[in-house]
Amino acid sequence: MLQVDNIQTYYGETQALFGTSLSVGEGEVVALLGANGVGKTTTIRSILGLTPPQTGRIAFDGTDISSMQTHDIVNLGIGWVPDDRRIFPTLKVDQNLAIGRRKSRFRSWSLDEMFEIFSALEHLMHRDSENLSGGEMQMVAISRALLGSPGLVLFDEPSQGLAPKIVQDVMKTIRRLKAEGISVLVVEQNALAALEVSDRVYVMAHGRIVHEGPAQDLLNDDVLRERLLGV
Amino acid sequence: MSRVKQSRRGFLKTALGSGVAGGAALFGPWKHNRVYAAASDKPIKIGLTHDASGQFANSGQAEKRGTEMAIAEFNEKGGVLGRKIESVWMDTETNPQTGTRVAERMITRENVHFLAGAIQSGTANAISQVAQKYGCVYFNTNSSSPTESGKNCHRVKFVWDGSGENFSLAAARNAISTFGKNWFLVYNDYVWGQNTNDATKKVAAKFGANIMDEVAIPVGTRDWSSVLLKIQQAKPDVVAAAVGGDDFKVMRQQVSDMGLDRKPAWINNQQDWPDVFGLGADAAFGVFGTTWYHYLDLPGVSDFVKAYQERYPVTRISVPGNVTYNGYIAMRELLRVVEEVGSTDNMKIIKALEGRTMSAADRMQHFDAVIDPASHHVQQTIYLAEGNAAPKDDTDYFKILSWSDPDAIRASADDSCSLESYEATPSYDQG
Amino acid sequence: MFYDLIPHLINGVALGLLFALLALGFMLIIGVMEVINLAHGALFTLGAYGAVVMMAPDGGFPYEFMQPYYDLPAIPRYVIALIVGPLLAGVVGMGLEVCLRRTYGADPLYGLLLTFGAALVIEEVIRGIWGSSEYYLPTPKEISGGFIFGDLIYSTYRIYAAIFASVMIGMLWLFLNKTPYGAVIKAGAHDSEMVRALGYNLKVLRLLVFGFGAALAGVAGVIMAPIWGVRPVVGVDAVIPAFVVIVLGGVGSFWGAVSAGLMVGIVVALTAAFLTDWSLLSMYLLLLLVVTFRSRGLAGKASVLEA
Amino acid sequence: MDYPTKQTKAWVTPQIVVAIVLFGTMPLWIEAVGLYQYLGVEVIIWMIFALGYNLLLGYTGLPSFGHGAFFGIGAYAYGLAQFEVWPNLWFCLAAAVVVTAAFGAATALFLSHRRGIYFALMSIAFGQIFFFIASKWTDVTGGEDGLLDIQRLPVEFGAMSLSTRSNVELYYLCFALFCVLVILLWRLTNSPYGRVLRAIKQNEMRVSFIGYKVSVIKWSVFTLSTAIAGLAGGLFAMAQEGAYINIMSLQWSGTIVLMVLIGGGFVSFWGPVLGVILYFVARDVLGAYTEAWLLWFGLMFMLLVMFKPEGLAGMWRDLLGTLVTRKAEPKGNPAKVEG
Amino acid sequence: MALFEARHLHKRFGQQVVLEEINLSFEEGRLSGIMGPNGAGKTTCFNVLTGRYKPDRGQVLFDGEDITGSPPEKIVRRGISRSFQIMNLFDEYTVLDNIVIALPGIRKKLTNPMHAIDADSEMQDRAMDILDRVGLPGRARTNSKSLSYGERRALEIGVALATEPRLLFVDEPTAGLGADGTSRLADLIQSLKEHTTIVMIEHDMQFLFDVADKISVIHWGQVIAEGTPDELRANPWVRRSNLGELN
Amino acid sequence: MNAPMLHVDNLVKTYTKGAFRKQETFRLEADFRIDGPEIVGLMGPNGSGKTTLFELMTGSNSPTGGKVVCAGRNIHNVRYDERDRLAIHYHQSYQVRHFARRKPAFMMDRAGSDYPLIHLFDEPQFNTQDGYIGFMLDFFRKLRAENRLVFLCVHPNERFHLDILKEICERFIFVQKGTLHHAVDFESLVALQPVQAYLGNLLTEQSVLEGEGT
Repeated sequence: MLQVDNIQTYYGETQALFGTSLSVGEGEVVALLGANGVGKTTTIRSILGLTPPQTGRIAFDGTDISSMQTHDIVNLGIGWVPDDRRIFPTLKVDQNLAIGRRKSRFRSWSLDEMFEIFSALEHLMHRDSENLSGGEMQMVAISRALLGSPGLVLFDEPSQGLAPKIVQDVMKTIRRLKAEGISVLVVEQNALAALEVSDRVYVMAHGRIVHEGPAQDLLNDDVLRERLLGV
Repeated sequence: MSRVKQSRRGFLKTALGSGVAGGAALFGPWKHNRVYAAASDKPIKIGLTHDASGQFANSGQAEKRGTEMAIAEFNEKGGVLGRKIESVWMDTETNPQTGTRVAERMITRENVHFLAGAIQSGTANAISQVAQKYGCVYFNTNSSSPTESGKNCHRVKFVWDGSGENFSLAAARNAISTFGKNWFLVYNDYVWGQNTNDATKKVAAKFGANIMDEVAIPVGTRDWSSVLLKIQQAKPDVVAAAVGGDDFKVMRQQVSDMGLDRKPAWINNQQDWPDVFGLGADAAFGVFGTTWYHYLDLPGVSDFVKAYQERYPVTRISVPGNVTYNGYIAMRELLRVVEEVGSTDNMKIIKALEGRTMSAADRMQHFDAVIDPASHHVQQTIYLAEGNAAPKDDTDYFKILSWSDPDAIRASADDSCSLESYEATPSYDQG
Repeated sequence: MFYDLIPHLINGVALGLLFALLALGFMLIIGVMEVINLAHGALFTLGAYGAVVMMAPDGGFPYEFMQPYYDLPAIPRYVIALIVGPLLAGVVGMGLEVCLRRTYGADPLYGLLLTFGAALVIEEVIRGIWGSSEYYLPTPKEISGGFIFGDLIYSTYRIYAAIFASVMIGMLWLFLNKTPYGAVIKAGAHDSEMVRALGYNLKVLRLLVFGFGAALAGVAGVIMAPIWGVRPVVGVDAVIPAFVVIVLGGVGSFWGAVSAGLMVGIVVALTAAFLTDWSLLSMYLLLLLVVTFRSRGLAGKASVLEA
Repeated sequence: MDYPTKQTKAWVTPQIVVAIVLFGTMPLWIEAVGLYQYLGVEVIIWMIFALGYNLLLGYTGLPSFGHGAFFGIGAYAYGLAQFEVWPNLWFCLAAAVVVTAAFGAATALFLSHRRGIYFALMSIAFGQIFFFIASKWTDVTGGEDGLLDIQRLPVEFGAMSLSTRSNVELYYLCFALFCVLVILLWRLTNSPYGRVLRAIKQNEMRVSFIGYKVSVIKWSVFTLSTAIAGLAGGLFAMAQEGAYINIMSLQWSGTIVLMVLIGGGFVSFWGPVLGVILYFVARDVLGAYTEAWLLWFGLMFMLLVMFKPEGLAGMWRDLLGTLVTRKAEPKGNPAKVEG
Repeated sequence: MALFEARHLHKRFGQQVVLEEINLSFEEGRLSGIMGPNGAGKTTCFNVLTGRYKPDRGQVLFDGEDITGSPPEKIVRRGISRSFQIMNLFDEYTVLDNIVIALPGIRKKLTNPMHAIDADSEMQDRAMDILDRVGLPGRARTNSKSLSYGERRALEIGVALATEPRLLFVDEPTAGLGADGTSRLADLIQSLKEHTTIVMIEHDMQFLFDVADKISVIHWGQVIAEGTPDELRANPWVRRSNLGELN
Repeated sequence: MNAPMLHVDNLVKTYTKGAFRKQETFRLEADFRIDGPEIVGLMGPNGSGKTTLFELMTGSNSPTGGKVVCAGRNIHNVRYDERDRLAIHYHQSYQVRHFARRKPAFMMDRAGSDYPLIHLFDEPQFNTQDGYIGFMLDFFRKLRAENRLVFLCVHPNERFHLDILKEICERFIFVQKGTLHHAVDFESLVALQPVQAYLGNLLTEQSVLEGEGT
């Protein structure tokens, strides 16, 4: 579904990725872990074409997207939940969701399904986005991404600011996505929660992938986990 | 009726043509009307300094038509002194700085024999300074600031239009007795407006008017509402306006919008034909002055109109007005003088022009006109007019009320003129 | 004294609404594109000329083809003029946006310079097609003439124009706040990257927004034409107040622009009433005063302008 | 956008010599190429104005859109000094410079802590303020009419007195001042001060972090550039024997930006000179063929802004560059637009 | 007494408190490090210390003198210089000119319009010395824009050094450098450390632990921990993290 | 005198909708006092009113009824820009909400303090991979030692989050649908029924997916 091949990405002249490679299969959930500032978010931005890689290749759903425009990439069916949520504060919640709605060749989601996942969402619809709490924003951000009928969802810190119960809802949603054949790449601080829902895991350091393997292995191998993730 | 339509259609045709050809009409070569004579004699070259852009673009083009018409008529008759007359025109952009450069170029590069054309006094001043420096005779055809033939007069400059003061004198006398003593003055804040306003004030005071207020309006004022509200509140009997060009058009539109066109009587100094044409008789409200009108009941007028229409079948302004008239008469007189003195030498021409009398019949006016030798100002008949309630056709906006003898309305500003001596004026003859 | 002031205040409000109308398109373009569009005035003029063609039989269109059209009553023609003028400005505006693309991301100075050049070009093209002389935009009888209340007469057209401007301001507000298109524009102004990441083509969005802003300039042109007259250079009279209103109101603030428009209108009207000569200067003095103390204008947020 | 990296300590460079020879002989050949002496006078005065303006735009990166106002103030100051105080050339020119610089210095107080577009916008506002004051203050400026009958005062050196009445005579006065100014500006731009100006354009913040008080330097360069505008304005008042308001309008303030940019003021000391020549010659020659010459000029300007903001001088450099690199190794094209 | 001291610095932007309470002191001849998570206020802190922003409250002392709120140019003239995280070079200038313009000797001749910089061999030599120190001697005549990223980082420090500081602030020098670049930079910093007092902000904890003598941890606009690298490393959570383990 | 450090006195905040027929959509009630320095753990589901409570305590949001008194000062009578000298809210920048200001600042009291008495840490990032947690915990303790009141608001999403809370907090507040539940220690906290629902199966250390996964 997603194939990232040895990409190097710069912010202006600052290099952030030094040859990162990873892949996400169809219906696969992949976790991307690592400390702050190692390039996880940059990887996601590169996939989305927001900071296009200077070298290397990215393919999604059989299409080479490394030199495509962001909107074209996204319209192929990629959803994004940014780490800082990026809810438009000048719009109402329902407008924020409506703006993310689009069709693709993948499964489309209805607003009611979103209410099912986040029961609190229904009551937020007419609120000013500016006045949401952090967790509420996160729900909107996730719903917005799903309403875009993605075949691959890029989650950047989805559990940030969410209550445990809601985090479980999110994780369940990720499972559900997987069950419906939708791929997920998840960047998480809560490594354990992420590992539990993931099939495979990558660990990054200094703009490179330093570990790759089945998530289960890392969950089971306490020593390795402690060394890589500190938990 | 049909005449107007025909010309309008003609105009639209060119507009279409220019539209289709990407505005080809405009991008064409600069208009050198070269009419090369069979004779080997060098043509007489006249520099036309009419505005084609800026505040007075419209009037500038109208006077250009008059001037070129006179030149063409002479050429058709075989020219002057057996020489063809050639004209070269440059846009002075209603801008003194451009005026200076154009005049310099005309004299030093194009080697013109004479210069003609101006609407705005600032530009006219700039041109006449350059002309005086070289001694080139310059006809200020339509700039009517009293200072043109007053403190800014020059030996080489001849002023063909009636001055603001002439018009004030003509209009103001009757207005006080007819409309009332409470006057409100508005004027454009530049030399023509200021001086004209001063003249109006003087005349009004002389006849016992009470000046309630006077308001200077910056040139280029687009919004008159505040001033008009002020007038509404002051409730004057008479508003005397010395406002020119585009500003006047805008003002007139807003005056009639605000319903002020009937209540106070408006005395407008002068309404130039290009500023009125196309707006209808409604726009010509109040009382105003002019030097000529195409329905004057005088011999020759209708022939002149016909000649104009034959020559300019496609222009937007279908009948000649005062501006075109001034351009035409001035150029005709210049060429006649050249013929008479048999030379293009500036001193000979100047001396021939000074004090020259032009008969009323020849000028299609009611009184004889004379070029004042002390100020170079053409003293001529001034007509008083108002909007025509019963027009003959849709060009008949004016109803001529009366005409004044030049002697009765002589401008006192002309007295402040002191011309350069003949000796101080360089001799100039392009041969 | 105060009684005397009232008509001037009302006039100021009417004027202010028109200034605000003038500034709206300008504001939209700065908000989304971060471009100071000095060609706003030229687009304004273009709108006015577009309307002249639809209203005045001598407006430069081939009369023969159009004769049946000109036989239509004034009101439908006026409505058509209100559409055609802005449309013309909008289309040219989109062309300009295509040129502007090269300057995005660079120093905003280049956008300013480019639109300055574009203003020059558009003005010359207008001169080429319509000539330098003034046109007059006829208006339907229903909205011209004087309007009497009490012992005061006010121009009906101005009342119409002020109401029209308020309606436009209101409609634009509704458009921006209540429609999905408005939502995308607002979102784009706030965070263009996220808008791209939601699958919107930023190029197309910018093109449309610029066209829309230009069309708003055209609307203002049509509305102001009967008041200001129609000349190739009239745009300068439009772009300067628009820019004053925007800087005064604060870049990117809708109500900032509207209230700054009203403020400028009232100040200009009051100075015109008492110190006529200085009325146009008052606008700049107001600007200087405000910007000296509040460098982001009345309601402005941090923006590219401070770069 | 680079000025040449080649460094100099010379007072007079080959380019200056070429300029002096070229412009020094101009009255001899200008008519032969179909132009006229007055145009030469106008060109050289505008070159002075443009060189001074480029200190702001090209060197310091401050796009003033109100500089025409200072040009106009210089012209009025010259005229008024002549009418009201002392009709002496040096005195009147000095008055033009000093008065304009005083206005410039006061304006710069408001502008010196601003940058980029905000600077441009505020400079528009100031330009308009001066424009309106000049147009309203009729007693002093003659309002819309302008100051008339300004004299071309003779050049006086003790007992010697040279006339400037004719265009050629006036041209040589302007030329002499132009030469002095070119050499002084050349040195100034190659002095620490000039280097700091260019550094401010490149990175204002860093300049303050290497120990320079940026706002004072910006204030001083603005004032200096207005002083030169004042000199040019004074000369212009002589040339047209009058001082008129139009020159102070936004349109003309924009025109000087246009000239300097087209010429390549961003990358070259000589850019403004090229730009002025191009503008005036285009106006006169193109203007002879089409009334809409400004349309073509405006289009050219747009294309330059889009594709080659380095202007004529930048193209010239690229041309030289390709000639040189044909021999040496190929070089990347740094044409990308940058602040 | 410490060479540089910051007491009770407080800074807010509008409603937002960015520095709550900063107390720092740097000893002469030492390399002090400042670290903290993203958005902790490190760079703002740096900007207040080096005069870009004025603190709302508190005091900055340098060599016993109060320099609180002095503008950057005054602070630089007193002998405090800084490099930037985002490159702040003069891109139109050659490498040498970037250095030359920063020399105090040139600054003192600012008001002499006839001073020819390029004929001033003393200044040229001094600039070459600095290029030597940052390892760019061969690149003097190169346009700074065409340097490699690592070289530009070095030049960034070189420009700061050119002002002849007694105290050098370095802002995230490793940003955007790969492993090679980082180790080369570590060498450069080590060599500079011998002549100059250095304060360095660094995101890369590991790098800082290697070169610093003392480290202050900043979070929520205040110093939440301070100590030598060894003291900090003793914290159980630090030991638990993957610090020093990866790569 | 010895006013309590924090007295949340009959605080009520309601949100309504509808311009004419007002309908209450949310109601928060709080009434408690904390006399001395302490580290208080605060939890609650999203939308329960935690953020509103923080805003009320720091004075950025105004209450419908009741008051918040910090060390004897009613925080809503203190100048806007000095309220954070009494109680400061450390949050992610995207959580800033804007509120209207009704009273001009010069009519209000000064804070009389340079350094905040109450520190509210809203979801600090506990990332195990970069090692800052240790410094952060030390800092909380240091504040406590300097006689400050510390609120620590965390969504415990991993087991170690609970460990941290248990280790460091002296008392707990749990917010649920606008109602505050107080607990004097960790055990009594997790004994609360709503807390168990909130934590889901984190306590039982089962899979986050309630056993359906893995």
